[in-house]
Amino acid sequence: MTAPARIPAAPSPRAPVSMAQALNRALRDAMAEDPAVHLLGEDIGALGGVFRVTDGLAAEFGEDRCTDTPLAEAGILGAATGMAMYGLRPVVEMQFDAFAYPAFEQLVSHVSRMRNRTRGALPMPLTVRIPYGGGIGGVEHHSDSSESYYMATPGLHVVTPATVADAYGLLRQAIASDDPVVFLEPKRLYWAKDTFDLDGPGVPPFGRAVVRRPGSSATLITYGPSLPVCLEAADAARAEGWDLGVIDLRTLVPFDDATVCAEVRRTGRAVVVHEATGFAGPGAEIAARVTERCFHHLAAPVLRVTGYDIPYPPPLLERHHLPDADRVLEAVSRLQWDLV
Amino acid sequence: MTAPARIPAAPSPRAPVSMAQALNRALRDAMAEDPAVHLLGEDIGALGGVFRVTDGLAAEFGEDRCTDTPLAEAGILGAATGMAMYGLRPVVEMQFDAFAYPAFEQLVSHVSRMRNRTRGALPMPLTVRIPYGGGIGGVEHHSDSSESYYMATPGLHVVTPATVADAYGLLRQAIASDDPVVFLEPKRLYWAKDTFDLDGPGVPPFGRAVVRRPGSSATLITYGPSLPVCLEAADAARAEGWDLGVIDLRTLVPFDDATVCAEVRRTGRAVVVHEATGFAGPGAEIAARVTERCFHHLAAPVLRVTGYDIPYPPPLLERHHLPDADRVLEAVSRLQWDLV
Amino acid sequence: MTVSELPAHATAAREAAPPLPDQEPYRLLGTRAPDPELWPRLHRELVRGRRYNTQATALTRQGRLAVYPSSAGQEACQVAAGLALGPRDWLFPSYRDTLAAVVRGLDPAAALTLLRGDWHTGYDPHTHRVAPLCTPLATQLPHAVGLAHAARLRRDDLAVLALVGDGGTSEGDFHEALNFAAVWRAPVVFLVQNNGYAISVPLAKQTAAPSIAHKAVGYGMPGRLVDGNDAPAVHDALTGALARARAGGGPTLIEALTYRLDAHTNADDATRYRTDAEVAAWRARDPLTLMERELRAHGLLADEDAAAAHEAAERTAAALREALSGDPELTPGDLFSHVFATPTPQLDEQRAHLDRAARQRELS
Amino acid sequence: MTVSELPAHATAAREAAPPLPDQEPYRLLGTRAPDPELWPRLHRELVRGRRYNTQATALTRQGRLAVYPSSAGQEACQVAAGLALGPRDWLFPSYRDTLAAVVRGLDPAAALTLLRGDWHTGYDPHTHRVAPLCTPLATQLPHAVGLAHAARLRRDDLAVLALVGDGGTSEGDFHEALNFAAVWRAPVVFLVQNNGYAISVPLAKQTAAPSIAHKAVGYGMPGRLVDGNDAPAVHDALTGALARARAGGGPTLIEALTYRLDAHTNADDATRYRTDAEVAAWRARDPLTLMERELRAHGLLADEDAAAAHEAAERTAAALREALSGDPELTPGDLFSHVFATPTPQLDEQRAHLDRAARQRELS
Ligand SMILES: Cc1ncc(C[n+]2csc(CCOP(=O)(O)OP(=O)(O)O)c2C)c(N)n1
Ligand SMILES: Cc1ncc(C[n+]2csc(CCOP(=O)(O)OP(=O)(O)O)c2C)c(N)n1
Ligand SMILES: [Mg+2]
Ligand SMILES: [Mg+2]
Repeated sequence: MTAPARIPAAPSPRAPVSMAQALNRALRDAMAEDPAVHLLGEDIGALGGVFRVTDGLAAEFGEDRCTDTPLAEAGILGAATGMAMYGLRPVVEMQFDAFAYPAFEQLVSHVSRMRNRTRGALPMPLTVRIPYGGGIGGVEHHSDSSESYYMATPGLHVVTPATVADAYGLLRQAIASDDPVVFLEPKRLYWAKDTFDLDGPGVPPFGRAVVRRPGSSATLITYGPSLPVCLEAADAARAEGWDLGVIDLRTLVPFDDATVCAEVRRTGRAVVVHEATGFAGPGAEIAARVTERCFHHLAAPVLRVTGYDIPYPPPLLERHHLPDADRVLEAVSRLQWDLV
Repeated sequence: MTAPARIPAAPSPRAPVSMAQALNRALRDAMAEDPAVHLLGEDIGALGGVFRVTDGLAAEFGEDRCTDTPLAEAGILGAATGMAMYGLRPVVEMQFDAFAYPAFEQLVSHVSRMRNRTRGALPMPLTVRIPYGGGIGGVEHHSDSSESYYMATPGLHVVTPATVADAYGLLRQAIASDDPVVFLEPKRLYWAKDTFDLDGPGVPPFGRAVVRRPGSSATLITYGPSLPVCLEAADAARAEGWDLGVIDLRTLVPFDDATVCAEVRRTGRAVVVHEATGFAGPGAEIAARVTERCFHHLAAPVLRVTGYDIPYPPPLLERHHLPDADRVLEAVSRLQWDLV
Repeated sequence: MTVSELPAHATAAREAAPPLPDQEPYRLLGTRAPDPELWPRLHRELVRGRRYNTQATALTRQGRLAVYPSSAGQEACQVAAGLALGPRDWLFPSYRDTLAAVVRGLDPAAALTLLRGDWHTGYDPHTHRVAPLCTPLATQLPHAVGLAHAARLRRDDLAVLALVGDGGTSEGDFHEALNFAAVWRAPVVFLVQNNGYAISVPLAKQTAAPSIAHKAVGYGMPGRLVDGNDAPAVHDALTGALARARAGGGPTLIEALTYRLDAHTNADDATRYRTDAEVAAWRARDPLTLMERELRAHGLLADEDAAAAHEAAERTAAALREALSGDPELTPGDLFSHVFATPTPQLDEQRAHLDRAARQRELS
Repeated sequence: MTVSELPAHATAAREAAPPLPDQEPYRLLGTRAPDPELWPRLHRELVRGRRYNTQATALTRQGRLAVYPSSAGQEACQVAAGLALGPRDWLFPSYRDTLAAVVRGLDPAAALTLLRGDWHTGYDPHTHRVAPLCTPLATQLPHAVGLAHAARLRRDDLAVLALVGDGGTSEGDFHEALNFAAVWRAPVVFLVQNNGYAISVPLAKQTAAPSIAHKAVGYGMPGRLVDGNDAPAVHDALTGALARARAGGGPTLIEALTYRLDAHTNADDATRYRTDAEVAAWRARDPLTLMERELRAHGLLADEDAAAAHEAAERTAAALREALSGDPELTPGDLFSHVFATPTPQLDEQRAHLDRAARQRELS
C-alpha cells in the first residue's frame, strides 16, 4: 500500500469493448468460475438489464442464477443478504442510482454491519452494482451521484471504475471479496470503448489509486465519470504551461492515502473533481484528509470542482451542473501560482 | 450573516427544564399557535414518545393533531409529504436515528426535492425530528449519528440544538420554516437541564453559529452532543495554558461560514469535534471548507476528533468510541504549537 | 372460546371483512346499454388519447422529448381516470400517466415537461389538482394518502385518485400506503393499471396472488377487478369508488386488466421479452376498437362523429407538435432559485459561479 | 369473455387461490386428546421459559442487562417455535425472541449478549442455526426468505421460521418479504406474534384487516390464525407449515393471538396505554395456566412433575444469574477487528490511536 502505483494499461491484441461489455464479461466469468455467484435484480433476465450489462446471462446460466425479482429494492437486497448468510455470493443490480434508496436501510443497518455484528461468523460476500452519475440525459432520479452516502457507512467497500480494464478487473475483485462492495458504474462511460487484456496481470487491487497521468504542477484527484474530464483538462492545461497530474482513486473505500499524498506532496497543489454535490460530498473527505497529511507541502488549499449543491438538474440543464474541463482549469488557475 | 454571533444565554427567572421538556413546550406552543401543525409518529400519543417529547399533546390537542401512526417510517414520512402538499405543517418523529433509514427514499427523493421540482409550487414545510447519537447505553441501531447523510442531500435544512434554549427556539423555527428540516435531537442531552427565557428575544436564526466560548489559542468547532465535551476540554485546557474557543454550529445546513472563519482566522488553529464517524463525516466538510477559506491564516491543518470508522459499538464499549475531553486535548496538542 | 370472547386487543381490528374481489373482471361494454352522453365522450377522448400517444412517441424520434413512456393500449384507464375525477379531487400520476392529466385538463406540453427535460414539473399542481409525475415507483401512493387524510381532517370532501402499475405493487411503499389509507379511512382510490409487465418482468414473477385486487383483503378495504380496456367499466368503477371515498367510506383498490401496446418507453426493446402473437391478441382487444364497435352497434357513432373525433385528435397533436417545436427557454440560474424558499449564502455564491462560467463560455 | 379467455399475461399469476384463513383461532387445548410425549415437554419448557423471563427482567434491575424485552405471556409461541424446528432448520428472531433461541438450544447468556451490551451478537449463528437477534422491525424477514430461497436452489431441504410482531407487519419489508417468498415458493414460515400492541400502539391503529392472517391472501399463500397461548396449537400449526415448506409447498403466514404480560421492555411504562383490567383478563389466559390445567385434567401432570419442571427452571435461572454475575471481558480493540475481513490501513491507524488513548487513561 505504500508505493504509488503507476501501472500503464496492458497492451492488448483484442478488439476494443465497451465498459458495459467488460462488466458483462466479468459477471459471466465470475459465474462460470463460482456456482455460488447469483445475480438478482429488475429486468436483468430476458431484457439483459436496461444497460444490457447482464445480457445473455440468464440464457447461459439459467434463471436461478440470473433472476428477475419482484420490483422491490429492499426486498432484493434483503433477500440477497439472506442468500449470503447461506453461503452464496449474490450480485445485486440496482436499476438506477436513486432506485437504490429504498434499499438504504438494508444496506446500512444490515449488509454493512453483519460481519461485525457476528464477529466474522456471517461475512457478506455481496456486491451491489449501481449505475450512477449523470450526463446521459436522464429525467429526474436517473442521474444521482450517491457515493457520499456509501462512503459515510462503515463496513462497505465503495468502488468505481473509470476504465474498461478496471470495469472488468474491479468487478471480478468485488465479487471475489468476502466483504460487501458498493460497485458504482459510471453510466456515461458504459459505451466508452477500449481494449483490455483478459489474460494480463490484472488491475491493481482494492485500495490502490492509479496515477493515470503524472504531472509536476498540480494534481487532479478524481474517479469514475470525471476521469475523462480531468484528462481533457490536463491536455488543455499544457497550453497554459501547467503540467497537471491525474489520479484515479478507483476505490473510495479503502482510500489510498499513500499514492494520493505522495503525488500531492510532490506538486504542492491539488484539485478534487467529481460530479456529486460538493457540500459534504466525497471531495470534502478527500480534501480534508489530504490537507491533514500534506499540510506543509501545500502552496494552496485543496480546491474542489463538483456538482453544485442542488438536486440533480433536468437533462436540458445538466451540462451547467457537471464539472467540465473549463471548470477544472478555472480552479487550477486559483491555486495561487503567484506564491511559487 | 456577516457579523459573528456572540449571544449569551438570556438570564431567566424560571426553573430549569430539561431539553426534552423544552422540545415538548416548543411543540405545544407551535400547535397552539397554528392549527396546521400536526404531529405524526410511533408511540407519540398515549405514551408521549419513548423520550416523552410529545407527552400530553394528544390529550391536549386530540389524536388528529398528535397521531400514533401504523409502524412504517416510509409511510409516515410519505403521508406527511402529502399532508404538506395539502397545506398542513407536519412534524414527524422518528423513534431512533437508525429507524429513520426506512424513510430515506421519501426524504431524499421527495421531501428534499418537492419545492425545487415544482418551482416553489409545492413547498415542504415539514419537520423530521430524529433523536440521534450515543452515550445512552442503547443497543444496536439506537445510537447512530447519521447527520452526514442529511448534509449531503440538497434541499434539507439540518439543525441540531446543544442547549435547552436552542432546543426550544430552533424547533419553533424549524416548524415555522417553509422548507423541510431534519431536526436532530442529541439523545444524551434530553435530560440536561437549564433555564431559558420564553419571553426573551429568542435564539439566533438558522444559519447562525454561536461562539459559546471565546478563545485565543485555537478554535473547537462542534455541535449537538459534543458541545459539553468541548466546553469541558476548554476548561481543562486552561491548565495547559491553552485558551480554547468553542463554536456551536447549531445548523449544519445552512452553514455559517462567516462566524466560523472569523474565529479560525483569529486563532489560526482549529479542531472539529463530533460523534459521527470521521470518514466522509460532517467534519470532512467543515475542515475542507474552513481550510479553503482560511488557508493562509492556518498554522496547522484543521484536525478532526470523531467517532472511529466503525459501526456504532455495543453499549459497554461505546465510551471508547465517543470523543471525550482527553481526545480533544490530544488533538489540540498536535496543532503544531512549536510553529507559533 | 371464540374470537369474540377473547380479551380486548385481538378483536379490535376485526370488523366485518369487506367482500372478496370478484374473479371475473367487471365489464360494461356488451353487458349494459350505453350511456348516450358519457360513452361517446369516452370515445372521443380515447381517440384523442391514442393520437396524443403516437404524437409524443414521434416527438422522441425528433429529439423533442428525452423519453416517452407511452400509454397506448391503456387509454381506457387513462381517459376514465381523467374524466371520473371531480373538479376538487386530486390525481397522483406516475411517469406513464400524462394522458390522464391531459384528459383532466392539463396542457399537453406542460404535462410533458419532465419528459422533455427542461424542468422536473411543468405545471403548478394546484391548478388542475394534479401532483407531479412520479418516477420512483409507488412512492406517490403515501403522498396521495397523506393529502386525502389532510382533506378529511379538514372536512374538505374531496377524493384522491392514485395511479400505479402492476410492478409498483411489489414495493414496500404500496403496502404502507394502502395500510395507512385503510386505518385512516382516507378518501383515496388506488388504481393499478395491470399491463402485465414491469418493463420486461411478467406478472407471474411479480406476485403469486390470485389477483392484484385480492391484495385489498390484507388491508381491510374493498378490492375490485375491472376490464381495463373497457372504458365505461373503468369509469364506472372509479366513479363509484371516488363517491364512496368522498362520503367517508374509505379507500378502494381497483385492478384494471390492460396491456401496453408500445414498448416500455421509446428506448425499450419489447421484442426481448414478449411475442408478436401476444401483442396481436391484445391488439384485438384495443380499447378504441372495443369502444367504437359498441357505439356503432348501438347507433351512437355515425361516420361524421368518428371523423370529428379524429379531427379533434389531430388538433391536439398539431398543438403539441407546435408547442414542442422550438427549443425551450432555459435559465440555468433557475437551478438555484427553488432549492429553498430563500437561497443559502452558499447557493448564491454557486449561482454567481455558474453565471461567470456561462459568460466565460459565451466569450470563448 | 371470462378472465381465462383473456390474452396471456393477465391470467399468468391467477392460480387457484389458497383458502381464506379461518376467523376462529385454531386450538388444541380442550379440543383434542393430549399427546403424552409432546405436551408435558411443552409444559416443562413453558415453566422454564417463564422463569427465564422473570430472571432476565430481574437482571435489568441489577444492571446486568442494559435492557430486556420480556416475552412473558408469549411463552407458548416462543416454546413452540423453539421446538417445532428441525435441527437443520433456521430461526430468524427479533429482539423479543431470545427465549425461542434458548429453547432451540442456545446458551441463555449467549442469547442475551446484545441486551447485556458487550457485543451485538453473542453466538455463532451457524451453531444452532439461529440468525442474530434483529432490532430494526421486519428487516429480518427478507433475510429469512433469502436463506430459504438459497437452500431451495441448492436442494437443501431445510425450512426457515421467521418471527415478527403485529406492529412489524406494517413495515414495507414485511410486504416485500412475503411477496418474494410466495413468488419464489421459498420454504419459509412467518409467525406473527400478535400481542395486540406495538409498544403502546394498539392493533386497531395498526391495521384494518379482518385479521393479520388475512394478509396472506394478497401474496397467494395460506394464512392461519392460531390461539397463541395454546402451546400445542402453535406447535402443531408450525410443524405443519414447516413440513409443507420443506416439501416444496411454499410459505405460510401464521398469526398467533397472544399478549405480552410485561411492559414492552423494563424501560417502558405500560400503564400509560393499557388498563389493569385488560392485563388481568389476559392473565387469566396465561399460557402456563392453560397448559397446566389441561395436563392435570388428563392426569398427565403429577405434583412431582410440576416440581421437577420448576426445579429445572430454577437451574436455568441460577445458571443465567451466574453467567451474568461478573463483568464481561471487554477488548476495545475488537471494535476494529470485524469491520472487514482485513482491516483497512485507516482502521489499523485508528486502532492504534484507541490503544494509545486507553494506555494514557490507565496512566493518568
Ligand atoms: C423505486 C423504483 N425502482 C425502479 C424503477 C425503474 N423502473 C421504471 S418503470 C419500471 C417498471 C414499472 O412497472 P409497472 O409498475 O408495472 O408500471 P408500468 O411501467 O408497466 O406502467 C421500473 C423497474 C423506478 N422507477 N423506481
Ligand atoms: C424499523 C423500526 N422502527 C421502529 C423501531 C422501534 N420499536 C422497537 S419495538 C417497536 C414496537 C414493535 O411492535 P411489534 O412489532 O408488535 O412487536 P412487539 O414489540 O410487540 O413484540 C418499535 C416501534 C424499530 N425497532 N425498528
Ligand atoms: Mg406494468
Ligand atoms: Mg406487538
